[in-house]
Amino acid sequence: MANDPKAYLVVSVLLFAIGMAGFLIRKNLLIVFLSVELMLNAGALAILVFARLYGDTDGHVFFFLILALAAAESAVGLSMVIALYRLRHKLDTDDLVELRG
Amino acid sequence: MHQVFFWIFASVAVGAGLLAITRKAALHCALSLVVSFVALAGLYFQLKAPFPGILQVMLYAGAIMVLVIFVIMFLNAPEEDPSEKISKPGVIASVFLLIPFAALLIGVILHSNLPVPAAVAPDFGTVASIGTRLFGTWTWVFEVLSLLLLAALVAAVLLAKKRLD
Amino acid sequence: MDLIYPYLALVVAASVILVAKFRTGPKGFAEAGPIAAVGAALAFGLCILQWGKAATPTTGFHGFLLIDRLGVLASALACLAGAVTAVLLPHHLQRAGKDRAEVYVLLLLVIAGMMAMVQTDHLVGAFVGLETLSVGLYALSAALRERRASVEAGLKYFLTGAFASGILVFGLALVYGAAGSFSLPVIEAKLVESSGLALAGILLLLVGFGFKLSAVPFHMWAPDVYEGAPTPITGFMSTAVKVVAATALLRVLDATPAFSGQIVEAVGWLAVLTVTVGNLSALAQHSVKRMLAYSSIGHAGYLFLAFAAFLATPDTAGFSAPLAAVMHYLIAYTITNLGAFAVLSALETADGRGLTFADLGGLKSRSPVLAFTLLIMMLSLASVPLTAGFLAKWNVFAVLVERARSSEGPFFWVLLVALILNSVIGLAYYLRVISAMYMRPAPEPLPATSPVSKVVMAVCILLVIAVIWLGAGPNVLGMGADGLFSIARAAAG
Amino acid sequence: MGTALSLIPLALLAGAALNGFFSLWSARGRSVSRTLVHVVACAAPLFAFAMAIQVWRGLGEAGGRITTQWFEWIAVGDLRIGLDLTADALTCVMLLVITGIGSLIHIYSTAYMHEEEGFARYFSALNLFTFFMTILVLGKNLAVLFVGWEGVGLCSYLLIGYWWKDSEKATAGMKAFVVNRVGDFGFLIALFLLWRTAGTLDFAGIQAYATSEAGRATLLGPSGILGASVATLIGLLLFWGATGKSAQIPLYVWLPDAMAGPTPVSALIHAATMVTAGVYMVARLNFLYALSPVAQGTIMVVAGVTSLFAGVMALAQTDIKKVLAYSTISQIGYMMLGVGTGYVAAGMFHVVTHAFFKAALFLGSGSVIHACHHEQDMRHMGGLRKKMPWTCAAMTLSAAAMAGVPPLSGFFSKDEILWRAFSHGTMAGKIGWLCGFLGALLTAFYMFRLIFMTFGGSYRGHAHPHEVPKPMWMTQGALALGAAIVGFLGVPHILGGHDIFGHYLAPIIPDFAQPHAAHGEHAIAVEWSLMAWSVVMGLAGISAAWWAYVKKPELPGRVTAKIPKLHALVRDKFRVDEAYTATVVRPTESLARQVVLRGVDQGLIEGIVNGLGSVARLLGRVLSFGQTGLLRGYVGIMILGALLLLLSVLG
Repeated sequence: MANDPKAYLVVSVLLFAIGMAGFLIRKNLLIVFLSVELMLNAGALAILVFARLYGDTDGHVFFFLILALAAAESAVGLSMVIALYRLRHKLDTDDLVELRG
Repeated sequence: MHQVFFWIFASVAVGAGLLAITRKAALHCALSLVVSFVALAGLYFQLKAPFPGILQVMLYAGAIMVLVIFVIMFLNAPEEDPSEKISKPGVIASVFLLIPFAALLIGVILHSNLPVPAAVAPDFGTVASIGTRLFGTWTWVFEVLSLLLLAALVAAVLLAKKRLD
Repeated sequence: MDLIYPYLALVVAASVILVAKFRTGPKGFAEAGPIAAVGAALAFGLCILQWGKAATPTTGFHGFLLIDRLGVLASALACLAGAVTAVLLPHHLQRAGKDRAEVYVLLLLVIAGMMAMVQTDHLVGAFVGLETLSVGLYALSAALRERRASVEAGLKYFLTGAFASGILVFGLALVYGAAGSFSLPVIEAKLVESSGLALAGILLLLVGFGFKLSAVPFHMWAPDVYEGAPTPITGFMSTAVKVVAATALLRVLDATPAFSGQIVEAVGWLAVLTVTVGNLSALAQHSVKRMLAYSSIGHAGYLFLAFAAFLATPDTAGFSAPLAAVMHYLIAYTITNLGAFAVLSALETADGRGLTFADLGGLKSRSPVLAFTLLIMMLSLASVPLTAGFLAKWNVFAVLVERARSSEGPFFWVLLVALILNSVIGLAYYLRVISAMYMRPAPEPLPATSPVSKVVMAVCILLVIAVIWLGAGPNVLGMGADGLFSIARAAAG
Repeated sequence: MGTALSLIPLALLAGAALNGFFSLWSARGRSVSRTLVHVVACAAPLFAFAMAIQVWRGLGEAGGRITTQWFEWIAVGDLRIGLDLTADALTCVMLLVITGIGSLIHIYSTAYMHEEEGFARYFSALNLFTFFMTILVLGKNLAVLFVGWEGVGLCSYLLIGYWWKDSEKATAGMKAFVVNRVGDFGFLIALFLLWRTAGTLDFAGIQAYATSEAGRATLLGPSGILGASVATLIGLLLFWGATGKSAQIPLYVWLPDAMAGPTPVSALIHAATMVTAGVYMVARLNFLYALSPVAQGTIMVVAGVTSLFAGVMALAQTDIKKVLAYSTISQIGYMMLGVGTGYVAAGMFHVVTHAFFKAALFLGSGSVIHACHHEQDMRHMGGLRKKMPWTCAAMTLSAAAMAGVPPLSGFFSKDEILWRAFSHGTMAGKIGWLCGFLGALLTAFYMFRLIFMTFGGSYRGHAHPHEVPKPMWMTQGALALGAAIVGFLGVPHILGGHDIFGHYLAPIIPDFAQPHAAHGEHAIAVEWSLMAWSVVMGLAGISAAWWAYVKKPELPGRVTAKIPKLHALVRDKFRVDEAYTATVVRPTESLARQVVLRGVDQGLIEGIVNGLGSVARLLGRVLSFGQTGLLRGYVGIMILGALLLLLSVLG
């Protein structure tokens, strides 16, 4: 690894923060959903960096698990989005305010 | 050379990531994210993790994101949707919360004593090594993971099937 | 192989339902509920059978599966909660006009995920278990997908939960970076001195688990989701999830003693915030279900108070009193809250409108058994003496007093005062339920409830007996007021 | 003997359970025989009374203490608390009062509640209450006492709210419960302090600790709070709890409202037994109070002021039960004053005599209310002497006993208290005595005001009063007879008596000594003159009442007209409720109370609901800050929390 591993980690933190920002600035459910993927990938990148540092394959296995998790979450999340769309024909998080107080 | 590729991949990943949450149309966002993920795959290759890199391109950018894009194209109404707008208070909150947050984490990382990168075995990051590990020592986690995927499958059926009852 | 019998019971039951559902097709499959209940009850029994052997922890699957008493106890509670939920669900779904066998499959898988989460000392093992239960619960919250509230609850839970998962993954990454392994024993051996990277990682893990435990300020989702989800599922979420999340968090905290001193105050303040916000908000609610949602946040706060004591207690050989207090509290709280939600779910009307306090009016004559059950459960939640809840809170109190006296500074006295004041506040809103049932006239017109099945009644009565016996009963067959403590103590050993 | 001890509470519990079952039965629409319910309800306390007598008689040969262990109840670390019962002389006194007078009140209730619906539920709660009361006095340790303490509170709450259709009554129950919780708060802290200090909650253990050298040193040592010693701190916190249960200043406010319950309930709970729980507790822990003159002094002053203050408020009430309610507060003040002096036999004696005459008065007032068709205002009574001769006789006798007319019981018990307070040798003792002494005048006045307004003159109401059924007048007669003669148990030495009661309790009082020994012969002279003075005050009060309400009935009206403001102030109970609203209720209690109230009904406690409603709404707003349903807000708060967490720990 020619670069300082810390540089990779900084990239990972930046992606993580961008993912979080997506939650704060967007109302579209699907884009919020994309932000989750961004956050997960940030974590995955950090793990791969550390796996490289320690020469440890466990990190790679965990990456595989994150991938599977992302797939599972997208399946559930998208079907919920569809269920909502059937009811409301809207994909706006600001519309999810029936429960509050 | 390595250095140059790192900067290219890193800036593309971050830049496309930023676009992914700021573009107006959901479809554009998703496509930006795919770009970001491909750039990330490049970083993974640099980290001597070829198999995760391939998975990233094939499964993440390829399969999962395609699913998302499908849904976006199915559901998104063609006309301008107010939900596409960016929330101003959200931007302000992001600036005030996330810049310190990121700075804090970056500070922690920069001040940490990371180990010197270990010399790695030649099969590090290959399908064989990961597969052996996953189906060798990590069988239990793999079993639980299969429950997770089954649960996701059943959940998708429960939620999205049109005529269930 | 015998280590995974409880899992087998759950998975086999789930498979049976799935296959049978395929065969019956759109006609529906009415036996799904009973099968799921039997499966969960069987898993509960198998966990109990493991108790004796688990005195000496055994591992399987290359060390990924760990059978110790802490994990067995938490698993048993999760199975118990699941079995009760499976009994309550058919009534609830039928009233909504739905017959959804998939719900039971998910429930069983969620329980299996919960067990996997606590029966391991590997962070990734716990994480995958956590995600299994999360994914299942997102869908269960939205199970009544024709109801806007249910779908909204599911989506809110999903989005905030995915956010918390992201934080958890990043925290795992940082801890991995500091220790070079995901295995808790290795982490404990490696992280002998504090490092910023590991500390940040542990804090992010705390946020992730705090989310599942609905600790303030990571609790915002909880009232909405609890209100919108089908009531039996809410009962399940507010009990089983807390049990396993608390147990897993305890394992993490236990493996990082080098950081205890640094995070104890933060955890303590989280606890104070959680009890106060939970209890005060509960005061202001109109809906009983939402009130119970806030009450469960308050109870998470009591758990966090015990966590603070746990962190401040020097690591010694033998059992840890705060850990025992947490487990004791979880047992009592699980049984009590399940009882409360059982009554709530039995009383709900077909339109899914939330129950208000007025709807409870005159319940004592409309349904004496349900009223009495709710009375006992409210007393136990308010930790009135002679109930299980009293002993549990007494235990938390005792460990805090112990800490307050042996530590420098007033910090634990502050926690103690928070505990006492909030217990007094708590009484006010639990009493409100009792007064509605026993003092107020029935609402006009009477809400249209459907008749409650005998099985649900029997479950209510059993839970009442359990609450009283665990709070005041003699130690028979290892259970009872004293037995409960020895169980918690053994689990903490 | 241990069996008899266990049977006392168990019999009552069985009665409660049986009647509870009947109640459920009848709620299902099935008919339940009234006679059966009555037999069960009365048999339980009567049987308990028989067992109590047996325990009392067996006490001597058992060495003054009978103990029985049920099972280990709490085992938390080094703290092991058994559900154990014990009886000594003090317990026996309480037991006999609770079960004896309790039995009579149960019998009275069978007639009084004759027309009511849900009588099985009523008797179930009444039995349960008696059960908890016996647990309270039988507890071998403070934890068991606390179980009884909470239990009686709960039953009181159920019984006050017995007529739950009447929202005001339901609220009164709630008020009693909430005010008591405020007291319990202090009690619980004291409990934990005591446990941490002495390492045990057993009375015997605490006593052994308090008398050991090391324990004494710790208890007398500084507690670190406002310079008080540990014993003072614990003592004051316990007394805080006692003010709640025993209706002393400042937590007395619930008792007058609690009179909303059925009258026999008032007689049993709010006169004879539960309200004396605080007195019993202080007496039980007298060895602890002996170590803290500050706590003792506080008790004497608070108790003395309470007795005077409540007496003044009783003066201006027109509701017959309210008069009795305030008089109860005042009399408990005397009891507290008695136990506060350290010579607990004085206070306990008043507990006994008061149980008789106050129960008789309450039952009598119940009979009057019953006869006048639920009229409680004395201005619409009068002339009942001829219509209800038995009730009149019983009430007059009891009132005389309470007013301290010799040789009725109240004379001996009150006199003993005042004398002990006077000769306590402290400023607090003197203040307590002065208040109590002035209170004696008031007692006599307001009691006979009640008697004259109710039974004297001619009838001013519209009902057709008649004598009450036999079980009712006979029980109140029995109690009045008791009120007349029970005083002879405590005839002091200077009157040629032997103070049987005092000697009976001697084993539980560490320094049982007559002040004569300390003060010499002139103390006897003091005792004589105090006694005479009290008698004069009592008679003066009675005469004043006679003069004002019989001789010149127009006088009170003239006085009222002359000093309207003062009278209004007194009638409005010194506006204490209002003051509470402004000071205590709002900041502390309001949260709890308001929601309780809102849950029960709107607009129940006069004038405060609106104010408190907005407080709770405001609070709800503040706390649901951000609970807007908006996902972005939720995530934002999570991020903020995570950021603060990281900053606080890493920073």
